[in-house]
Amino acid sequence: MVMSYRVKLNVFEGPFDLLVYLIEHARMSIYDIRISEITKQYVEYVHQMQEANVNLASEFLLLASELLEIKSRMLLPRINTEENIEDRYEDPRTELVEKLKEYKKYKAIASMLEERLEESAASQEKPQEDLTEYTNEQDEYLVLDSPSFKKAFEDFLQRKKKLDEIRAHHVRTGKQRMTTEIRISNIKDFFKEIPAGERRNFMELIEKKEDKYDISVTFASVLQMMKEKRLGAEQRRLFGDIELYATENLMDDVVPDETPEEVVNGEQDN
Amino acid sequence: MANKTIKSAIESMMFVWGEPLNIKDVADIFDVDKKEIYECCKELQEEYEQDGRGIVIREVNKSFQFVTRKENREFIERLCTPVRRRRLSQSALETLAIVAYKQPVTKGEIEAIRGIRCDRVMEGLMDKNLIAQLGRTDTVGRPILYGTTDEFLKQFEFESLKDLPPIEDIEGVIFEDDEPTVIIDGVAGQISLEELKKDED
Amino acid sequence: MANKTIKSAIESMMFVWGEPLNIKDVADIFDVDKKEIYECCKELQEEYEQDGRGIVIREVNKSFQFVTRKENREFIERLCTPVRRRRLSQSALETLAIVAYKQPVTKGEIEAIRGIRCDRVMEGLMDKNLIAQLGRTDTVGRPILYGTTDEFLKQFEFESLKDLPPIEDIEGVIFEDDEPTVIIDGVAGQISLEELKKDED
Repeated sequence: MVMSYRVKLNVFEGPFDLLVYLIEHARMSIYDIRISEITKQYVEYVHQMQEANVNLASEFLLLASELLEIKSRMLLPRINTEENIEDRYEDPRTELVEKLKEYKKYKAIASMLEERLEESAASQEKPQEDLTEYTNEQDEYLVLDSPSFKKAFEDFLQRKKKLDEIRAHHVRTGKQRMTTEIRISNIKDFFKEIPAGERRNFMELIEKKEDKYDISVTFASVLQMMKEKRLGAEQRRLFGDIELYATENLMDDVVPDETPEEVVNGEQDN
Repeated sequence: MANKTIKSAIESMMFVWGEPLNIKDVADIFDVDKKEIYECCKELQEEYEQDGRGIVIREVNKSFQFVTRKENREFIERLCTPVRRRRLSQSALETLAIVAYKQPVTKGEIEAIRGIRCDRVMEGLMDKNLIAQLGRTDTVGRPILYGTTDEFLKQFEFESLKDLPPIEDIEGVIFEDDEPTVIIDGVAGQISLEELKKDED
Repeated sequence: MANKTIKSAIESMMFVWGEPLNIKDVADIFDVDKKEIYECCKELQEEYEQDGRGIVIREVNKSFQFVTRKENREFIERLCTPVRRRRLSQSALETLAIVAYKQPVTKGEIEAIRGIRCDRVMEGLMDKNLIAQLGRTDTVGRPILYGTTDEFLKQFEFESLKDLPPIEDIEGVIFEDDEPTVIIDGVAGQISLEELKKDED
């Protein structure tokens, strides 16, 4: 007994499924459901399933209460007055009928799909071949286009403009330090190009001889590099020329560089 | 490049690929218009069909795939037991039917039609890659919209969504017998619970 | 059973089987002499060969198997080898843009504009052949001058450097602000060595 209900519940996919089954089984028209009869059957069925301790979805109970409500509305006397003529009277079943019609429609589509699935099983696919045999060294190509180029640059210009505005008002020291960093890099490049150990006059490092700022920044940069033991210097007499030479530590960067990750963002899409 | 060369290459590629082969990918390889590839595929399809070959070409949403001829099913089964797809449950089929015909559709809309919650069923269909999330509606709560996938088209042998049979055809069949006039009121089912229970056995 | 039916069935079976299909097994299924099956397979083999099909039939010790046509290997490889697409990072694009608009330009000038070291970015751009060394300036230290390459024009689909998109405000940022002395305008010359040394600590 209990078993039979268990089996049955699995078959009913929801309250509408059960209701449609009961209506069809009773050979009623969906357009003219004998509501009290069908409600009785539905409620009894749900009740017995509950007694059988079947874990019943709450939606089944919800529909039971809806059916009872429709039933009670059907029992209300219809008063045939001038104002309450037949075509103004709304059948309490109307909404339910619409829902059941819609549900039956998709149930029919479901069985059409089921047939198609059965039918399509007649043709067999074959599994994919082992593709590793055909996989070569990956081609790499850059995804480049003019709009993104322009956009990236415009974004940068915007940022730079804002930054410059801020800088124009304050943070002088930061600016100077940055310039020193760049100059250190230049000096490094300069010495990289000449034979190791060869000495050069300090003034050779100055790009604009008349610019005191340039001279002082270069001098500060040299001092910094000496402190880091990347350059050696010799001054043979007071106010004489300063001779500079690179040490083996020339390339040791204290300054943070941009990380390689920033340079290329590899991205894979097939 | 000669049409014949391309067609031969497409055959090789379809064979190796197994899954439906996208004409766009093929067009990229030959650097030709994908319309041209589509035509090659259609020609091939016709050739295999005409010759009654044991392999035929199936179209799935502008992708093409070799499959065996249906009529040879029996012979294949005598050779080996083909891998069977697991059948879909009734609730999965109902839910899939609603998604297919009403897409893009929200879970709420599906549940309203079926009269029951569909979370598990929907998850199952997504696991099987038969339905997928399409995005969200602009309405309040921005519920997720669902639609069917190319895998759905493939498994049910629809070339595209346009191939779904018109809903009126299906409706006509169900509701023909349901006209109120046909019913002799009062005579129909006086079914008892006992009878229902008997049916179960 | 008609020769054509058997051949079609063999095609289906070979397709599903994958491995070489033994003619003995096929003969058992149709309950015919295996010599007949062998002949069917040879006929099929001939047909696929004649038509230049992308799949051909290989005989392996009285067994038969579908394989792809050798000549199509290159196309299959292209299908199966995914292309790695790389995008330029924001810093690479910025640097490239500065080189493009300000060329010939030294690394120092670029660094002054970007306010950050560019060694690695420049190396990356040179590896990709988007920028190249043009020569050296005549100024002290003789820093290297950089410019864009023909590859740069090709990749961005510019016919010539005159095609570079006009960019608003470019003047202000790139062509006026690029001298370090200008950046701290007016203050520069007055700075004392003591102050500088303090800053370094």
